[in-house]
Amino acid sequence: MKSPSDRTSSRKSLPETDVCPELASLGFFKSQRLLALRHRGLLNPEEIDEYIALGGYAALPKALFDMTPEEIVDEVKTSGLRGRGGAGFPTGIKWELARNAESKSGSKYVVCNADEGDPGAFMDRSLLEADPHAVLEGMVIGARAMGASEGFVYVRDEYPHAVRMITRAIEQAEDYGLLGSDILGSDFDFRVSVVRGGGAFVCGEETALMASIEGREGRPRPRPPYPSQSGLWGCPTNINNVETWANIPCIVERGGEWYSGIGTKESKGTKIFSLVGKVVNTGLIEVPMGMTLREIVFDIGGGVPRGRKFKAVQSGGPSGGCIPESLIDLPVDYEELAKAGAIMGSGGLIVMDEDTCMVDLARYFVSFLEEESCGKCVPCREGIKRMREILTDIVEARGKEGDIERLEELAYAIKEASLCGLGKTAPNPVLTTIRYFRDEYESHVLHKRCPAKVCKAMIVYRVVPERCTGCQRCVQVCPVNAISGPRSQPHNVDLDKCIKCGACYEICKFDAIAGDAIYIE
Amino acid sequence: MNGLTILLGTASAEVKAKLSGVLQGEGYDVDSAGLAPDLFARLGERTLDLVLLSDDLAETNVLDLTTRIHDLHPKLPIVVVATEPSVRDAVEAIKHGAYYYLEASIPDSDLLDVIAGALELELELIEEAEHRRARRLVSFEDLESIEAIDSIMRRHDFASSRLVGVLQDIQKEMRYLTHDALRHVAGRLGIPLPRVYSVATFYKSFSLKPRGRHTVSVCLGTACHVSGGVGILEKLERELGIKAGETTFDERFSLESVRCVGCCGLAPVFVVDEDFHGKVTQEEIASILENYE
Amino acid sequence: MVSFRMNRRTLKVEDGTTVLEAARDAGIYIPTLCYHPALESVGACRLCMVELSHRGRTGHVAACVTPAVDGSTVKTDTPAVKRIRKTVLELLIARCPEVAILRELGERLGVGEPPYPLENEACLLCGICVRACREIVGAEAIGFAERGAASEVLPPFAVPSARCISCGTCTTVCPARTFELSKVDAVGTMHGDSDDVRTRKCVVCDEHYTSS
Amino acid sequence: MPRLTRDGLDALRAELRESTRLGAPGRRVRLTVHLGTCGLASGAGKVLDAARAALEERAVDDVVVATSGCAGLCCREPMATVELAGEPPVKYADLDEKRIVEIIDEHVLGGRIVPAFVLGTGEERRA
Repeated sequence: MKSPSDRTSSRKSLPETDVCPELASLGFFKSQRLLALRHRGLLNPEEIDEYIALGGYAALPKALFDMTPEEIVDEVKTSGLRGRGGAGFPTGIKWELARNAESKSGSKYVVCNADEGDPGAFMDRSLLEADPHAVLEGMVIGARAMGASEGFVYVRDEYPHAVRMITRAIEQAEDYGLLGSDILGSDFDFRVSVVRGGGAFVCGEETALMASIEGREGRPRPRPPYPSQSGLWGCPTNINNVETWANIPCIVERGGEWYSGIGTKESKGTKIFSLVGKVVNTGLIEVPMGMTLREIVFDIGGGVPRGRKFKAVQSGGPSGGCIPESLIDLPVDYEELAKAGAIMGSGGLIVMDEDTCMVDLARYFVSFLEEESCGKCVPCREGIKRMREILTDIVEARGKEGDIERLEELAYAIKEASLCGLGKTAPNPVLTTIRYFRDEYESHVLHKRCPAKVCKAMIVYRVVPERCTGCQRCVQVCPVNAISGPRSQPHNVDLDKCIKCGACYEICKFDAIAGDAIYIE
Repeated sequence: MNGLTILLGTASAEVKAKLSGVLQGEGYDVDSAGLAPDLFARLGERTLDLVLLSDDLAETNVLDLTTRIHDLHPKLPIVVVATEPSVRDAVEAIKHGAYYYLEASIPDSDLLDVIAGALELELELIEEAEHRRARRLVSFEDLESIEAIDSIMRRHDFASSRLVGVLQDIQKEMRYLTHDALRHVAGRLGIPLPRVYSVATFYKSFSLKPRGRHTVSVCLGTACHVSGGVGILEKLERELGIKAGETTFDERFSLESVRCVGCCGLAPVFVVDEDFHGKVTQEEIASILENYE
Repeated sequence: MVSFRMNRRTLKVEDGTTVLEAARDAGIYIPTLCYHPALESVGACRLCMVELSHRGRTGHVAACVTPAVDGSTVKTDTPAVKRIRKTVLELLIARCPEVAILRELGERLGVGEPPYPLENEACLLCGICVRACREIVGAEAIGFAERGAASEVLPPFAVPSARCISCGTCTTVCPARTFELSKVDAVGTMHGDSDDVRTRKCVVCDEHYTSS
Repeated sequence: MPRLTRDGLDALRAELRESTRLGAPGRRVRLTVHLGTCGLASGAGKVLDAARAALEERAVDDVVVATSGCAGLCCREPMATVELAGEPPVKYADLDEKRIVEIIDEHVLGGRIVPAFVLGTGEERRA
């Protein structure tokens, strides 16, 4: 196996160059800089040998033999790396707190948070599946820096493939003596086990996650005490996200100085985003901090498919917000996203086109959070429920004047008074959609119209007689026989029977010959 | 037979016949002794679950006997049956280590209630009692599942902190969590049952209701939501004739919505067991389902 | 010792004293529901929110779980604090419109009819009973089931628990008076109407005292 | 495998680099099928099976069939990379069982790239 640089230098021109473009020149790949994803596509995650051959586990001996724990912490501080799980707390400072914390029992723990909860984000899954040893190597280095002897990877049970990969990686690393006692003959002991989540979004929150590892229901508790002082079983505990851990070997190997040369003033390094939704190129991208949304959506993502109009990007999942087209030149880093009312979150970027109803989207996120609230504190449990009721009324054409203000009032109390991060950020999707798309809310509330033609209560499906070829495909897919008409003649939708499932619209829209003969008004 | 043995200490043939009849009728195995030495011999030679002492044993004070048995086997419940009851004796018997003191004339049903209660306290720990009760309540076939559950817990070193993992593995093996399974786990891991119940109802991946052979999970993550995931879910509901969270009558499919399966690049997505189906349309759903028997 | 400002006064308290305890000692009113002096505080009801400023940062915290910090400033009655408490109390009243203590608090805080459809729950989900049963009684017979808005306080499987000793502690600590304990014959009825606990008679005094 | 020391790890790395180098005996071509969850959902498992079967059928013994995690571009899954010793890797997209066999016959065995299915050639940019 050659190193990446060898491969590039050995390139020779192929006769087909004009037909076969270079990967690195393609829009999707051109602006990406792979760091956490440095081994993407190159290694078999089931073979530790491939990771080692590619230069893996090179940072570990350096951290074990050539650096003191303080020097490791300093290196991470110098790098400017911030937590990739969402809040963006400086990783080096977090490590320093855990390193300096005293443990009554002598134990300290490190945890890899792979409870990737944000719908629309899947970089943690992908990293664990594709490069589990990078995450493990980062954890061993962190454990050495903080003086921890035990670690946990807390991963969603919905990710069976990722669970298999990380479990296997741990076994192989143990066989090689890269985990366990006396690692590489250094006297340093560290063990890692996998804990599978039980299906609760709130367990991404640190105190809830720890409760879950301890075998209890994942209800957050107030902080202080912070996990760095009193975490798992009352011992100092450091929790970092998968992507954060995967960055560590690079920082140790190439230096914090080098790392801090990438990115913006306050946000260093690269960030992985999952670019999904109404965008041509969907996938995982890794770009330097500070790249604008325009570059991400249009240059890398290739813009919105089928000639639809770009409307907004949702960033940060249920805790994040919607960034409208007017802010498309926003450089993406922690600070700029926060200013726009969104958050970096774990890096989900969901592109919306004109067919997305922002009120429906807000209701979607609020219903999601209502189901995922642990129910412990009143503003989150009762407040989000009330928000969902109001938003449901609005999308089902029962909105009334004052609803928008009521949502804002609830949002204020939920944001200020909730116990944990879930509640404190829960109103963000509602607040940002009100902030940037207030006219859409007003249209729903005052005129009972859904401009994006999504809210079922306000739309009807009709056939355009001029475009209908009478192919009968919609007649066949209609589950309630609401569409009728003889072959080769324009069909008709019986509005009394129609349940607005959209099956006819779906099938007609993708039919190259007929075009959009079913439309929504 | 319920697998539990009671040692009956009485010199009276009448009492012996009456109590043995009642106990055996309830499924207990009854052994008896008429003299103190015999009683202690029995105590030494077999595993007992409870001692029922009548105060008619010759030459022996029932209170002293209680103390001696209690000292030897502090966890063995002792119930004293008094032919001549008195409040003072009752108090003394309890002080000497008896679990209960009752009148010989007590109705059979009350006697059985007391014994059932005593057996739960056999190991003093209520958790253990719950574990025992789970063992007692299950039928023969279920004893096999108890073994299976035990072997799952063994894989987790019987560590109470591994509760979530234990329940996940039980659910994977048995498709859902029975009340008995939860009781058994609580007893074995030494976790109060209410905590086990809280955990089992808090996490959405657990089901306390029977589930189908295949689980159909429709992703309703954001990318799937904006790409028609709800339409896919509704189509599946119509196709299977059940709502999300329900199981088909033939127990072939359970349908559920999940918050995000992390396969957003292929939205809309649904998952059958561990098979991901991406970029699906309502039209192809029926043919996908056909692959699962 | 910790010295900090509360409203316009300077308070000196022992290390580890919470803002709420400090306020109570100083006679400054902060409303609470899920707080109980004999139990571990969990910060669930969020009625005790106050404004805390420390080292140039200002935010809202729950007084019952926040230790007083030296040199900080706490304000218990800013317009923002009142606004938060109003919404929180309205949410609670809408959930449990029949619970007297909420109406009393409403009168004190000037909160009237909530602007939401009324439900008719008896339980505030403050968790005091659950904590009392665990921390004081040690029986741990009841716990939270489900989560979010579906949360409930229940014995396992919503059937009488062998762990319940029918002591009635939960009924006396409940701020909403959700629980009742009546002893009729061999049945002690607790916990609304959902959980009948059979009790056993004491052979000496003939009183029902514990679950069977 | 014995537990490694620092020197042992360095030696192992050097040994592995040599033994897994393309061009070494039995390692003329590396065919990597990218198997993330997205890839699997799009049928990458079937593509891998088809590739293995085709190579077996043709009794080829100098091709290393490998797998990797996600290749990043979910919408173009399943993807595979063909790397001939001494040449830049070629990434193919939108594959199915039939296309991978065609790629094996043309590119892996014949050395001729199949432009119709090519996503791009060469490496991704790494930081």
